[in-house]
Amino acid sequence: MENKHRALGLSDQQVMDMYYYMMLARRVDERMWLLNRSGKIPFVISCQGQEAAQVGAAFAFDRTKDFVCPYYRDMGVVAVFGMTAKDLLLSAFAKAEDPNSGGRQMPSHFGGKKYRILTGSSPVTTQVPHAVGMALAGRMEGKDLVVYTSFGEGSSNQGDFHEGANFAGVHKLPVIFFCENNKYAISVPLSKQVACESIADRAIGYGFPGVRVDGNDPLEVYRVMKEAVDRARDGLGPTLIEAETYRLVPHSSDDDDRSYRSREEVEEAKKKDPIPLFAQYLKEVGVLTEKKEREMVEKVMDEVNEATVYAEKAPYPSPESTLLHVYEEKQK
Amino acid sequence: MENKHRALGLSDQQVMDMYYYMMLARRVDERMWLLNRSGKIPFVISCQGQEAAQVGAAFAFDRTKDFVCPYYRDMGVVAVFGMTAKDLLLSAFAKAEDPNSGGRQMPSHFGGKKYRILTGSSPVTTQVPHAVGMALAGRMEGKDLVVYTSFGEGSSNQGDFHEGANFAGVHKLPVIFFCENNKYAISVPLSKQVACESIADRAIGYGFPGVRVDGNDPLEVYRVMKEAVDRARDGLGPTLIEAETYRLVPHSSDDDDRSYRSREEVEEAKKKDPIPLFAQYLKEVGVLTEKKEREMVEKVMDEVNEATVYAEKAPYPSPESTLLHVYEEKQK
Amino acid sequence: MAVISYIEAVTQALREEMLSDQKVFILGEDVGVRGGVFRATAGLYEEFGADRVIDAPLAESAIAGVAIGAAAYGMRPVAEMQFADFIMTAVNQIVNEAAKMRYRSNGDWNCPVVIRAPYGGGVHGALYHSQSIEAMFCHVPGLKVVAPSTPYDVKGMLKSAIHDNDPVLFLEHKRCYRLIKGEVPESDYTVPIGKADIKRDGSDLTVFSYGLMFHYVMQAAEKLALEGVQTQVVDLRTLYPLDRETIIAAAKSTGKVLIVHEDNKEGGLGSEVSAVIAEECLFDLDAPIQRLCGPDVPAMPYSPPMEKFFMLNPDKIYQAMKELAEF
Amino acid sequence: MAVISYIEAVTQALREEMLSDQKVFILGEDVGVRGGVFRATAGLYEEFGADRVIDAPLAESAIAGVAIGAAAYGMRPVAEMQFADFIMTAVNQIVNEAAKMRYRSNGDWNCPVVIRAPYGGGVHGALYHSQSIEAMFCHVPGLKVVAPSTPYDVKGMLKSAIHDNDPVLFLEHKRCYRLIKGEVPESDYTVPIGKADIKRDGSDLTVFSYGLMFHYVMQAAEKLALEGVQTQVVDLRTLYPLDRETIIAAAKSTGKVLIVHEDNKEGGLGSEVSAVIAEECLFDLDAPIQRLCGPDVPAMPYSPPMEKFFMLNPDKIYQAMKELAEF
Ligand SMILES: Cc1ncc(C[n+]2csc(CCOP(=O)(O)OP(=O)(O)O)c2C)c(N)n1
Ligand SMILES: Cc1ncc(C[n+]2csc(CCOP(=O)(O)OP(=O)(O)O)c2C)c(N)n1
Ligand SMILES: [Mg+2]
Ligand SMILES: [Mg+2]
Repeated sequence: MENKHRALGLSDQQVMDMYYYMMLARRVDERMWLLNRSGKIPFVISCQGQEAAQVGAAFAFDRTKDFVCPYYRDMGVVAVFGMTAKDLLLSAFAKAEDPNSGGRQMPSHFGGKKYRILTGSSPVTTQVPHAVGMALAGRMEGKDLVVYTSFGEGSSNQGDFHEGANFAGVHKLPVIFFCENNKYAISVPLSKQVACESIADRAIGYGFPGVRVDGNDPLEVYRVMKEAVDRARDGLGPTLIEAETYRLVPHSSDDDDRSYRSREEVEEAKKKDPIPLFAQYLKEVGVLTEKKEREMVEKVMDEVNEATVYAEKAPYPSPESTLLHVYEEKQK
Repeated sequence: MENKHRALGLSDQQVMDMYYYMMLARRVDERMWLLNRSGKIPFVISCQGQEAAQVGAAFAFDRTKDFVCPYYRDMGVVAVFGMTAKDLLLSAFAKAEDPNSGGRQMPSHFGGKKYRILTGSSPVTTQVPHAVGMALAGRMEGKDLVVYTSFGEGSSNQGDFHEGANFAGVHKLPVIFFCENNKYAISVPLSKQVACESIADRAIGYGFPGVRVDGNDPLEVYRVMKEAVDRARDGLGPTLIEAETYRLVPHSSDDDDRSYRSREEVEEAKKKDPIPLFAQYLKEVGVLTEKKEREMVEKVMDEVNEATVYAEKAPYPSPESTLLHVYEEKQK
Repeated sequence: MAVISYIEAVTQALREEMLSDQKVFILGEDVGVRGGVFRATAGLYEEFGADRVIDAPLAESAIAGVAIGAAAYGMRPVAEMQFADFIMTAVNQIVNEAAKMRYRSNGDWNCPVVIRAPYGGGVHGALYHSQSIEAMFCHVPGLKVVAPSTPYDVKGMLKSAIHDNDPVLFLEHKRCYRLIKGEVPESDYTVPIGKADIKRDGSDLTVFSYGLMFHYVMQAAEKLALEGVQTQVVDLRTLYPLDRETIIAAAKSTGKVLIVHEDNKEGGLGSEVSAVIAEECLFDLDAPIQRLCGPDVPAMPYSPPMEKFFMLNPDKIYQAMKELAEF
Repeated sequence: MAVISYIEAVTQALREEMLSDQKVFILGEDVGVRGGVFRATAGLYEEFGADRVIDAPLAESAIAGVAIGAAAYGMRPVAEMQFADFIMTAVNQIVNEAAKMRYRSNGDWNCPVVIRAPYGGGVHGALYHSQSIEAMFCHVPGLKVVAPSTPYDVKGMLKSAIHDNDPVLFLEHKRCYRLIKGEVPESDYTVPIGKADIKRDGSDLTVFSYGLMFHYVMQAAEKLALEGVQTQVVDLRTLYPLDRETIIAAAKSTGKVLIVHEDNKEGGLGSEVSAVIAEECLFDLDAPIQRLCGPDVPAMPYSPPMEKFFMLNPDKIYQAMKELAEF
């Protein structure tokens, strides 16, 4: 087995970290489904199946100076940028301490200045022009920061994707457009969303490179993303990267995916579940052992359990706090 | 000199008609500037320089069954579809009889059911999804109609262009997207609008062909457009065609183009003015003679003069008619 | 008469209109195979096929714009916005195109499109799946805005909207979908657009409302009746253009007016209702015109105590009605 | 004090703020080399360069969205919509993003963006270059909407808007650009957002207005004064959130209220002004609350007799004021 990660300049510790974040995202996500199904939280929307793409991508950024404008599935990305199991579960339970929104937004509407994550909303791809604006601002200020933004393949049909990408292309801004193509937009399959061969093909219309990559391989994603980030930091402008993935669970806790895709198809996709695949790679190159794996699973489960207990017990925001933060609260 | 038009299946009469429509559009346009500069009409927006692209394109359609959703410069297109000098001048003078809008809209906001021209507005590219909707409707009704829609290169950056083109691509609808690339969007040059090599490159992102053509050659435009229309009528879906043109006059009567482009550049472009170029071709292949040309100029000028006199004298809409046509007027 | 739910009324109206007119078709996100995320179009894809129940790409401006083009051609498209909150990306098509086509063409073209949008909160939908968006569109001449509150009105008004030769924004309160049930005749019927409906008679005060809040108002009115106070309840139903005649007559008849809506107060629909009354029957009033509305915050939060704080309920409404009655 | 035009006030405010704060920059269509189609940014490209006066690609949602991203980062972008009519394609970015960023992040992020938009008619602009778009945004908590009418207020409020830590929609009446001139101090000053301004005192009736109509109201008030009727004229200036205190006090002081705006009546800004008064000081009124507004048609036509019919003018306003005074 060839050691891919060293060739990419990633240390053993770094790939173990990658594996940790992938697992953390998966376990938090699974926990949220459990809590939902037992009636404890009203809503979940998942990252399951897309963790490799997300974590591989996030690792190519500099967490001390870059910004991310993620979409709702990006639990892997925000975990890498610092969001903890506790943060995520506080958000799932809509508690006051939730750093994303103080319980105001649905879970997975990520945001947190301290983590360099821009606050996001639900209408898809609105974050794309925001990312472009942050990149523009960074360049104006002479910073060498790069901005990450992501969206689904269905969402790449929105006007805001087009307008934002074009602006970035014209101004050669340091922003990476990351399309997580999981083949479905809720029930609508790729073939009814787009007629192009690949979402990456859209980049040519904006005058920058488009790259397609296997989203089940975090190292491949890291590789193409790193190249793009380096290019961006060198002033060479944006890149559109399309990661081919699959959403392993229904669209959200309100969805029933049996109405639009066969169980066989889902089972087939599970065979390419990136988490066991990456574990297998790590074992093959001798970085991961059974023991280390057990320890890591335990550590992650401890974090998730603690976070669940903490978040469940944590206080709600006060009803009257509904009235706060409409405008800047002026000292009176 | 090679006879290009016969090879394309165009008769001598047809190319003479093309020349007529090009000249008609130019002369009406020039008249409107004169009227504007003498204070008789408040506004003009021009087709000058783009007549070859427009007339060549329009000739590829079937005026008895196709629809057009033009943009404001398309005087050549609407002329081919039946709009007369009188119609156009009635609109310029904002008179009641104006078939476009009864004087309600600025000139060049074309529309007329009898001419199969959908009513248009000012916000750019809103007509693109409309054209797609008409094509969808036509197919639902089992008609073999094709829909033409056009826009400037700057406008191809609007979300509605992207969303409309994508919808048409997915549903393989019979609609042709015609981009009249005249190098400027008001003052903003192409290089500040897009970073792609060619607007036609955007088609790949929608899964249909994109073609670039010399917009100063009506026969070339006709050729690629005819091919696209035939494909569309055969059920093979949309095409994006980019015609390279140049706007020979300011953006509109409110613009002063000296602030953003040199006189040398404009003079250079005038050397490729498609109207004399086409006249030269027609003479070289022996279709046009000096005499015929004089006759045609006279005929066109008579039409324009008559139309001007008629339109200037024609009555305005009544003030109270402002209140009509908000909703269907119900028989009471 | 059969008792059906609010959302069944939507589905039935769509199905019957599709059966009776080939020109009626549906487009939107997930409306086909999935039958809509709320299941409003359940079964229609199976019955009418992919050509008449179109799963559109994820792009609201195109959904509206394509529907507008098809409507101008002569079809009767019914476009769905998956959540009303996402209609914002289609505002230009709706306001500048659909609503102005007839006017700008001097009556040459028209645009018989229906745009359905589930709005409103109380469903843990948070800031972006709970919005009341009506006020934005209740100022757009050329467009009609309706928001029925009962299955009977939903079915009858959706049919009227589809028959209408002008664009209609059809707002469905998503909390009502399965909560509200009601009788609907077996036979074909329509309910006219443009007419408010006095759904409860009373001589002590008049309450204007619509959507989910209408039902809360009715509950509060029943409670108040036990105390001998009789409330007249007007279901506005059509929000734009408003039925001025019914509003003025109702306000005059009791002299005490309360307007209740879930949406924020400032600039909400209640302001126009109030202004009509203040202009036309000020001297018939025995009390200031009251509005009871959502607070002026961007939208309702997700966290249960905050959502509850935001939302009106029968108790809060009862209090306001009682105070007004005692004024 | 220097006398400058309304549009010079815009340019001066932009220039001074760009000089004093490196974080202020401009983006929009044709704002650079061309200095704006109205020339509001004339000279700024030459003075501050292409990096701070950005000719953006033709896409309003991106112009708004990019500005929002830059503002969240900490810059102070001033985005221009070439005509207010075209803001419709950016509604989602303005309403769902800029206005909700602070709220949805629980105060973690904020969005100090200014969006300038020339609105209003009387310039042969027809349906799509004449619109009054304020009502659509005067119902959006988190956003501030201002529409000054004098050069003094334009300059002072545009500076306040740029200093504001929340998003501000800054509406400039395009007919005022060169028509209206006024005194402006040489020294630096600001005019607060949120305060209406009583620009004329009078005890017989109160007229609320803004923008071009404010000037027409002033003319009508002068004429009426010759007949001995004294009109109090309130320039609303900030349209959202409204200055309720000033509105209520002014309405009480005369007991007769007329609201005048160019925009359509139903659902226009006047309805909220009226509703506030009907709620807070009904018993202080001596006459019904009147609104004098544009007709409820999609937008003003191009043809001169129709544009004239649509637009209010000092005469029409004088008539309405006189009738109210005599009530
Ligand atoms: C503007 C807008 N329209 C509709 C929705 C509802 N919606 C949420 S997610 C989604 C599908 C998104 O699909 P895709 O972009 O492929 O991302 P995925 O969920 O598959 O990761 C839809 C339609 C939305 N959030 N925003
Ligand atoms: C949505 C929208 N934004 C802005 C404008 C103002 N505007 C009118 S034409 C124009 C430039 C269009 O350039 P292009 O698309 O290249 O077409 P051209 O005029 O060059 O033919 C602009 C900015 C508009 N009409 N619509
Ligand atoms: Mg997807
Ligand atoms: Mg151009």
